[in-house]
Amino acid sequence: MSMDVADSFVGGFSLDLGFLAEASVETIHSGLSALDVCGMILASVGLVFFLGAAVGLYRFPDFYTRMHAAGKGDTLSSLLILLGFGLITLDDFSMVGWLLVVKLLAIVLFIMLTSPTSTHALMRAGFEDGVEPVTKGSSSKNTKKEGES
Amino acid sequence: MKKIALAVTVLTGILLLYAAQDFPAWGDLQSPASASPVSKHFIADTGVDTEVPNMVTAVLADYRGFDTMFETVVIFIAGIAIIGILRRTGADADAPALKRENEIAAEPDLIVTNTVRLLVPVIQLFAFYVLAHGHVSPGGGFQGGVIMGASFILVALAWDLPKAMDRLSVDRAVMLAGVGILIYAGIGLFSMLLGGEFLDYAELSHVLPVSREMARYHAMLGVEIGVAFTVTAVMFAIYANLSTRGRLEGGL
Amino acid sequence: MTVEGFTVFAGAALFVLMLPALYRVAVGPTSFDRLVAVNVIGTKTAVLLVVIGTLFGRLDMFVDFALAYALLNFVASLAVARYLNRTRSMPAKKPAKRRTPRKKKARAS
Amino acid sequence: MFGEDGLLNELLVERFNYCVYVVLLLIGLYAMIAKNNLIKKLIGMSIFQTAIILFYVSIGVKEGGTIPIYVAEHDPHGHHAEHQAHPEEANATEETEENATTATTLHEEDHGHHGPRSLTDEETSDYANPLPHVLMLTAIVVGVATLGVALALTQRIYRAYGTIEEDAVLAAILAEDASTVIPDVLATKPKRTSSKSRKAKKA
Repeated sequence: MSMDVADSFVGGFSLDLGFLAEASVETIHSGLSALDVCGMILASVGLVFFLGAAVGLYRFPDFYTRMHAAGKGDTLSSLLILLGFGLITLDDFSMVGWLLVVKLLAIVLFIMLTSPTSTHALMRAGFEDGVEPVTKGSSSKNTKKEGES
Repeated sequence: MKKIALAVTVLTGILLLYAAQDFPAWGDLQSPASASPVSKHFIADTGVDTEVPNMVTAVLADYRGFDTMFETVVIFIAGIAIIGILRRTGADADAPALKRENEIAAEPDLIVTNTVRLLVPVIQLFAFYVLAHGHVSPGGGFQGGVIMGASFILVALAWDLPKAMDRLSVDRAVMLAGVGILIYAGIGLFSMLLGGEFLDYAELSHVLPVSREMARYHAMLGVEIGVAFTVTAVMFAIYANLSTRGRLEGGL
Repeated sequence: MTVEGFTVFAGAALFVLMLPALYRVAVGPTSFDRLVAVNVIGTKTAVLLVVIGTLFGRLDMFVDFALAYALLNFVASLAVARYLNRTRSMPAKKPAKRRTPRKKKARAS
Repeated sequence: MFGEDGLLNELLVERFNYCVYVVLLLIGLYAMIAKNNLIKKLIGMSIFQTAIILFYVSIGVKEGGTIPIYVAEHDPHGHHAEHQAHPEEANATEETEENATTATTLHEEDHGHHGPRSLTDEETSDYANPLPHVLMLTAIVVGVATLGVALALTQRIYRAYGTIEEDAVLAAILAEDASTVIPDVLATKPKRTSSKSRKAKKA
């Protein structure tokens, strides 16, 4: 039965009972494996990309550029962080680790498909609604006008 | 008015904060809720009683099965009420006045439709996973039903409502919701026929080739399927009626 | 740096970096700006769930939350995008849209 | 002020969850009372519900506890799991002899029981309280149903009065009350007036 298979997966799980305090150093990770380091690097790069997306969202002058920052940076950073944590989880190569990585890959794939799509839909809605982009020489005056048009 | 409201709000806040001092602290192991024998029993004996690892599902569908059944009935009634409130009858039926000004017919967007076409089967598969795996991992009838309903709503969003209604029309949705409740109540009645009490799933072991505990395990799955039917159907019916103001045509 | 420490750091960083997006939700001149920011926050919440799951050591459970959350986030943002696409010049929306840039102007001056 | 027994320590450190819920609840309450727009009132209602949900779930939390799903070793179907877990534990028990002996005795006990056993008090406190979660699961669902009905009613009000501002709706009801000659209006617009007068009677 599939239930039994799933349970046996759970059985191989070495990170049981996440009691944050005492479980942290001794039992789970006595040292950093190569996979851990790879995962941490990936996740860090993802965080840097998200920093870019956040700053862009905060600083850019008009809707389209903000959307640009959000759509690209957000998607890529999500992918990198999820993959990084997938590698961190994989470090004991147990069956449940692989299952988790497959599930994480499903999320990665899902975000990779949906995030650009919703960004596109929003962009189109904004464009058809007449939100005007900033053009050369107009600085930010144009964006302020856009709401009133 | 606003000043009165502010005064009332602040007064309530002061009272609530004053009362909060007597509440148990964060994460207190000895708080009344955690120390009560009921919750201890749920945690300690769910595995023995039902063999379900997910205590929430076990409490929801078994220990508090009666509650959940009428919860499902509440959803069903809400769906019917919404349909009844928004349905256009008599003189209302052909009143055109309520189109929003300058409303445009949205073309289905190519990128969105293709993505949705790709995603909908996966989402429905995930809904089945959440429903069937609800004993072992977080999930269950309500969650699976909502995800399933979301897949239909996604179709209605990407194209328009009629395209989604080809797959699940509102009439059929109401029927499906009723079927879901019938499944739930039917399992309860069946265990009554077998000599137990209403919703006493353990009695099903007389007809199923499993132990009493596993009978409860499997009956919970059946009950969750009923809940998922109702939730799927009602979520879609609510969306269809609310998004088109009862006309059941056009897109969002 | 242990894995635990890095996980906590990543979660905190995600949370802090959501704040600029939250600022955009609060003051974004057009409703589309707000929606983009909400979308970003939703996606990052799914990621944050994975991080929390790693922290608690129950990632096998939290992955399901994250997937469901990402899915519902997609449905929500798509729904709002379609709604705004349908209702172009809805009369009730105009004053609201006009008000926000003015507020911004007042704050700038 | 933030001393061991200070009021602020009690409220903000040990009971911060209640502070969060009170603030959310007040936002919702204020929106429900003071806002004029029916949709905004509904948003307030939604926030209010969220506050209550947060309150209940935060009551169920236990210090150091995990989510209320059995971990592998307490899993009722864990017999398979245990067999798998054995070799790994054997590897892991190089550190201390004591650990190894306790682990083996524990496993022997489990094998003696053959199947699920009820947890001890110690193990019980490792899991969050499932009851608030269940109650809130149903509360969320009922909240969605209530919100749906409320939105439908709002749409209906908009259909009848052309506005969802509470003032305008009330004014329309009052004006109608003052000036209605019921049969006359009934003859011209039967549906509208009937629903209106019903509303008026309620008001």
